[in-house]
Amino acid sequence: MSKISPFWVSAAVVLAAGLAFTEIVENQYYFTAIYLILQGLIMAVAWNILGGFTGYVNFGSAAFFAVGAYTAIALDKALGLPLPLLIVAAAAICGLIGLGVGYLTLRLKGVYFAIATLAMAIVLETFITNWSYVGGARGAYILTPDKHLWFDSYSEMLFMLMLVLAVVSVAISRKLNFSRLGRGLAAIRDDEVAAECAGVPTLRLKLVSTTIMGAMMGVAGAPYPFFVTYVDPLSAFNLFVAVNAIAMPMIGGTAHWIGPVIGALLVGSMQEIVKVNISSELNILIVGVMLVLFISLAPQGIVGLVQKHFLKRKA
Amino acid sequence: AQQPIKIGFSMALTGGLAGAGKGALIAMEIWRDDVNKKGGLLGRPVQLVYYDDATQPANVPGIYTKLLEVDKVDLVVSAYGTNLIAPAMPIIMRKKLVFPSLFGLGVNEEFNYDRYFQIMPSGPDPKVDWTRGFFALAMEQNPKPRTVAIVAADAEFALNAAAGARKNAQNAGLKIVYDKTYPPATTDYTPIVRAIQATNPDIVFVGSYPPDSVGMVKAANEVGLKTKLFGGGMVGLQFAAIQKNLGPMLNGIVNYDFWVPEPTLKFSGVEEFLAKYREAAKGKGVDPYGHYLPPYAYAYLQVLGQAVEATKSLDHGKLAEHMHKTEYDTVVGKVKFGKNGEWARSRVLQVQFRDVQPDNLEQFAGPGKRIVLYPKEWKSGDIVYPYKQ
Amino acid sequence: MANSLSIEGVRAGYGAVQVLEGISLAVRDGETVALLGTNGAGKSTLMKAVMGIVTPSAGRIAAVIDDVEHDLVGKTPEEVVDLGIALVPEGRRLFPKLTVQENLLMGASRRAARGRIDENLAFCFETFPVLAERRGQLAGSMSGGEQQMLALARAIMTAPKILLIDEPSVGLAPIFVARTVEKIAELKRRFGLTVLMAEQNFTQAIKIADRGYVIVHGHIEFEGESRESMQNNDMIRRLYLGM
Amino acid sequence: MVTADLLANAVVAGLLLGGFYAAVAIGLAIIFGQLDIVNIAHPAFIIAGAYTAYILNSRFGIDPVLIGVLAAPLFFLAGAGIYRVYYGAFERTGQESLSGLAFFFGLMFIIEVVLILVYGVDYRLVQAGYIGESWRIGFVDLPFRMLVPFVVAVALTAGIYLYLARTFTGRAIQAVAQDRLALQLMGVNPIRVKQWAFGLGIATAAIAGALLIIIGPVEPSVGRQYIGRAFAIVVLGGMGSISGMFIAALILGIVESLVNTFMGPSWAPAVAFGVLLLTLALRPSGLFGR
Amino acid sequence: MSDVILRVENLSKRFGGFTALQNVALHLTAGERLGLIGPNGSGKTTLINCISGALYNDDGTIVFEGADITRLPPHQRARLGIARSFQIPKPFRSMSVLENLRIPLEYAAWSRAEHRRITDEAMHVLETIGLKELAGKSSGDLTQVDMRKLELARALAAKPKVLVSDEAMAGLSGAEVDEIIEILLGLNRTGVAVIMIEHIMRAVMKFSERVAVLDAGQKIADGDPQSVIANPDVQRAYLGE
Ligand SMILES: Nc1ncnc2c1ncn2[C@@H]1O[C@H](COP(=O)(O)OP(=O)(O)OP(=O)(O)O)[C@@H](O)[C@H]1O
Ligand SMILES: Nc1ncnc2c1ncn2[C@@H]1O[C@H](COP(=O)(O)OP(=O)(O)OP(=O)(O)O)[C@@H](O)[C@H]1O
Ligand SMILES: [Mg+2]
Ligand SMILES: [Mg+2]
Repeated sequence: MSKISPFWVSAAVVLAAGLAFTEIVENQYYFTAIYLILQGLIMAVAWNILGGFTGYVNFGSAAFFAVGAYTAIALDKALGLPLPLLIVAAAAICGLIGLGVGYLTLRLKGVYFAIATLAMAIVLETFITNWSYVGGARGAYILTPDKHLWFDSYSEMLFMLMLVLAVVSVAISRKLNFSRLGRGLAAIRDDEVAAECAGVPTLRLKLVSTTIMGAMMGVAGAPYPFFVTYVDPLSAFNLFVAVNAIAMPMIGGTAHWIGPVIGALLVGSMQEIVKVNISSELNILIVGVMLVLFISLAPQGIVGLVQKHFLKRKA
Repeated sequence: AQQPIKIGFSMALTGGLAGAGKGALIAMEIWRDDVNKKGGLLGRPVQLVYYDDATQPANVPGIYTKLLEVDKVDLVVSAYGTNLIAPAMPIIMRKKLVFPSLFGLGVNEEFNYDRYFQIMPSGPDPKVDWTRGFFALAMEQNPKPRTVAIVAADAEFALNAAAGARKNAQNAGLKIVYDKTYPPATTDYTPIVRAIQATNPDIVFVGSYPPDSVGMVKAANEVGLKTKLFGGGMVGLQFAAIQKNLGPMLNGIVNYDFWVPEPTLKFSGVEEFLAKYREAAKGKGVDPYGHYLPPYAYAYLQVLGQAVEATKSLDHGKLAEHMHKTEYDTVVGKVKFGKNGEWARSRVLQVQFRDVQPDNLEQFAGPGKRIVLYPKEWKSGDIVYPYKQ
Repeated sequence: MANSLSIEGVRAGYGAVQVLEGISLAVRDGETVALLGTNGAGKSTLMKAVMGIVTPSAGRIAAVIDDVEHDLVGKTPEEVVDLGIALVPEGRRLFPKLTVQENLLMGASRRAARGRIDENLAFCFETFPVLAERRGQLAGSMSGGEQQMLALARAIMTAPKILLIDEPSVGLAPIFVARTVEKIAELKRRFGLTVLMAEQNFTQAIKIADRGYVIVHGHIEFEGESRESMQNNDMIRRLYLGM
Repeated sequence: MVTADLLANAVVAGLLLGGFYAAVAIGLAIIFGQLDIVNIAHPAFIIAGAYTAYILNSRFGIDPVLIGVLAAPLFFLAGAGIYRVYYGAFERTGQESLSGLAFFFGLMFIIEVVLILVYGVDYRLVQAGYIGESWRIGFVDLPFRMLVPFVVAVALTAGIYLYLARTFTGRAIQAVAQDRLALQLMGVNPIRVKQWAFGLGIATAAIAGALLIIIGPVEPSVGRQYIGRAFAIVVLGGMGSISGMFIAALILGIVESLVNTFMGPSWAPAVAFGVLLLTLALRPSGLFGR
Repeated sequence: MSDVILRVENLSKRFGGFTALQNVALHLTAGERLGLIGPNGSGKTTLINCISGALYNDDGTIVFEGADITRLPPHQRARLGIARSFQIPKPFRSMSVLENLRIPLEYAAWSRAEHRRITDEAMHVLETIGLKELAGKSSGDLTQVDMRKLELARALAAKPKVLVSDEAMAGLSGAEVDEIIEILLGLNRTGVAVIMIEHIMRAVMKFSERVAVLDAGQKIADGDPQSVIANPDVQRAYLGE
């Protein structure tokens, strides 16, 4: 019998702890706060699959997130599907958009690709702004259902759902990182021509990674309408979503799957703590200073810092 | 000492709506100090507990759960603006709290919550009532206008206002010759104004936010837009800094407003309030006169405070009941709520800029520059028509 | 006026790795000195140490430029270059996204070189006509050998007094190897250039070298005071002449 | 309803707008296009420039363009200082430019909030004699509010173009991101070159900010609206190329203006950025990329 | 000529207005050792870029083992058995020397590699090339010459049927050149055909069974080594006698 890896043990522990948390903790605030952290975590993990592993920077993360949210809104309105199905649908549609973005990598490298994703985000935003079925620029209201399975409240259910999604995302990212596929992605990041000539099917691998990234971001966005109950394009295509998706992996470290996880937990919880404890414009200032400090002190991310420390000790 | 009564809310102190949000906060702090000076509510001092939502809807659910679960506030009021009010609704509704709300346009049409009370005087059918006056004025003129152009920013309020305008225009039998929206991040408005001019409309209705309001007015002047009535739903023309900058370009524009220093609108307490506001606003980078939002931010707390005093309780059921049936006397005049929580009668003013001089801020402190044309009840002068021919 | 280079007991390396273990050598005024050694012996590292790219942990590096002596240890590469010492680095280090012409003009950034742009440019174009033909092509898209020529030409554009060349013949066709070597000799004649050259192509190097050193594992293993002594050395024969 | 005068006006308005976009993007064409530093905060610097213009204009009534020019040296110093920090944290340790992204995001927030703390969030405007006036040639209107920025932008672009193409420092700026060591071997200190270039890029923000506030009201976070446009213009122009950047800016301005006039302004961003995507699809390294 | 493994016909490649290759024809029989020489800029690297798929040719066809591969993407050519080294080294910089070899082993040679023993196979290749001591070193820190060796090692790890070595010996001393030639000869004995691009004539003469010469994008000679270097055109264009 093969040994169960520590990763899966910790994943199970996290999920069990999450469940216990919903049972024990009454204070709903924690569920909403952690929900946002987990949302950031999934976005960061997703961004890192393309940005960190494959070396293609996506500036349009917010668009995937928003399309995920709007897929959920549209299908909720049209068919009244249950949330899990909405999430699957959002994953499918954003995965498809990711696939499309993947084809951009055929010709566009480096910053050209990054700006293309930014352009794509603006084009998508304009479409949704003008799509009146989902409210257009006026925004859409989502009335959350009263049912919340066996949980005490709807936000507890959303929290648990997000926790499961986050664990799955991290598992996928980790699997990618250490597989043959992941090494192929790293080769692409280092030198695409050399990778091709070494037999790496670069296009297919890039398509796989953009699709996974897109789908994952869509998954992060799908429950969002039920979380805020009112979504308009301005808040869905949100600069902060895009900033966090990039900053969290950078701060955590991009080369290893744990990087975005650490970055998201650190930055996300700092943001939540600062938001409610320093109730003024100072909170954005602190977020700004934090970004600058973290990234200046550990330019390779926290993982990079730790690795360097270990290397020094070994030497 | 007595335990304070805590009133919790979220407010935009950074981000797009922060200009108004910070003004509102100043007004609310003035109310708190006023009340506490008089001995508080129910003999308890009042404390405001608030967080910056950074104009991000995603922050709002967390803020209200925190207010309720951790800070254990006794009362809540809303943030400023539709986008930031709506995300709080499910949480408030689940706890069945009274929810005085500050300038949300038609939020309750979706939620139908019977403890929601909107302080903005838009009226029972907010989206339509908003521009009723603008079109009523137009149709009184001679010769009667026949065509209208509607242009609005791609954002929540402007689009809703434009939708109302469309309805009013249709009811008035006007032909809509131009009906387009533009993204709020537009830099230059002259092409838009020119395209409007090309359709030769008698009336131009604009639904816009501060930066685009300025852009539109400037472009209309530069292009020499020829139309008979211009304005309607432009946010921003109520703010002193923008008024000062636009100066004479404003003359003739007819636009909505909620309060102006005209003799017909001298409600009790409003002068004192504005004096305190002017003092408090100094150096805070907010509107120096605060005619637009601050009186209402003061008033929605006044209503809440009066209800608490009258019912002698913090029981939300009792408060809601009282608020539904009572007419309140506030710095913005008499306030009576209708069934859906909106004002029972609309009091959206249509005011016309008149006689504005260049580069002069003080002129807007007093009467004579913004003449109230509508509703008749509050009228302070007659329309100058047409706007530009 | 005299230009020379002297290196005494230099130790240097990368981090924990020690590469040069006390090297001493001298290049006298107007000389061309060949530096020989197997792959990884430390030739490039020595040149980097002279240029200030790697900092020696011990030893002395000094250059006499126009009769004035300068201590090179502790100087930044740009300061060394500014004195009039140029390096043709291994791996060419061109500006791939600048054109051939722009690369050459970059070479003339040094103040002392600006006055001689036309003269030096003409010399480079005469030596490597392909550079003149392709002056508008991006350096990065040139063929390997063309890039090597450009790297050499760019160093000449800095109008140096002392020229260090790390393997000038790498990637060059025999016809160009011969021509390059000839032109280095001409540079020396025309400008009285002092040259230190790492070169694997022994037969070519020896044509213009006045003397040579062999480095093995970071030590000077052999010092040849003349061409003959070099040609007759056993180690060199084994290493370079395939005997 | 495409009439000749509407079309002519739309194209002219587009040109003027495009000129202003060039002023917004030119600093990035240096910092991002040539130094490879992803300075997301550039629009925030432009807002800082706009506030400088506002403050001096409202206090002393100085012309905003003049303020922009006078403030440029100060911005240059600020830029040089920021580059020092950036260098110390990232480049010295050999980090690729990407990690700087989070740094500049942070910087953007800091600039925004400091402006908010000091000057509040109210919309700010400037006063100048020519604002609101326009010049009519035939049936074409040239509002000075757009014409002045256009003229200044053209002058700025031309100046920087010549500087980069004709001087040794200019060429060094183009080369520095490609190979630092190689630049050292040319006898040039790459850090000083980068610091200089970064300062230069930020200095243009002082002028662009003055132009921005001539055109319309400014509040601390409006800079965000220009992030996409500015980067798109630089990339469309082919990264480092100044002339390419200028043409790309004009194209973007004209496309937006035409859509605003004839199609419905709501679609302007989709069309403008759609054009960008299409151009990249056909020419993967921009219009004038190397 | 029945066992021609690679055939290039009528191949042309232009860069903008510049013609880098014009109507080049070349063939390689299985197990052959071909030396490819020519002055700088004559198109040798461009030719093998076209053969390996790193560039697509404008005209002409490339046939490998009887199948037309002209439009095949590079990775498929690598899987069919064409491996090349890069003249200007392109190591995977974030990886160690050993990890660099895993890529071709896991991708190009996946069907031929023994999956469980990728590391052993990689070590074996490194040992052959003489990079064993550097296995754990970050590939970005190698000297130029070691990088060239790594290029060769990575090509070997793809377990090719045709190996193209683009100036792998540049910068090596005479003795080291001999070592590399031995390695290539050894490889050739196992049936791998080798195209060797090199400017070191001693190596070309020692290694090649046949030599082809390019000049200004055209093939000017093709035949046994002795007669090729005796060819006056070759002497004028390449050897400079
Ligand atoms: N950047 C570096 N980091 C770590 N080690 C290095 C670095 N550069 C070179 N080395 C090591 O230093 C030693 C000497 O390298 P150097 O480049 O000086 O050799 P060389 O004599 O020039 O050889 P070649 O003929 O290969 O050019 C080698 O063992 C090499 O591995
Ligand atoms: N992308 C490109 N754009 C323009 N010209 C190019 C490009 N790539 C190669 N060339 C030119 O094509 C010619 C052939 O180059 P190639 O690299 O094939 O030469 P080569 O025979 O390998 O030379 P070397 O022996 O110097 O490596 C050269 O003159 C080169 O400048
Ligand atoms: Mg070397
Ligand atoms: Mg070649």
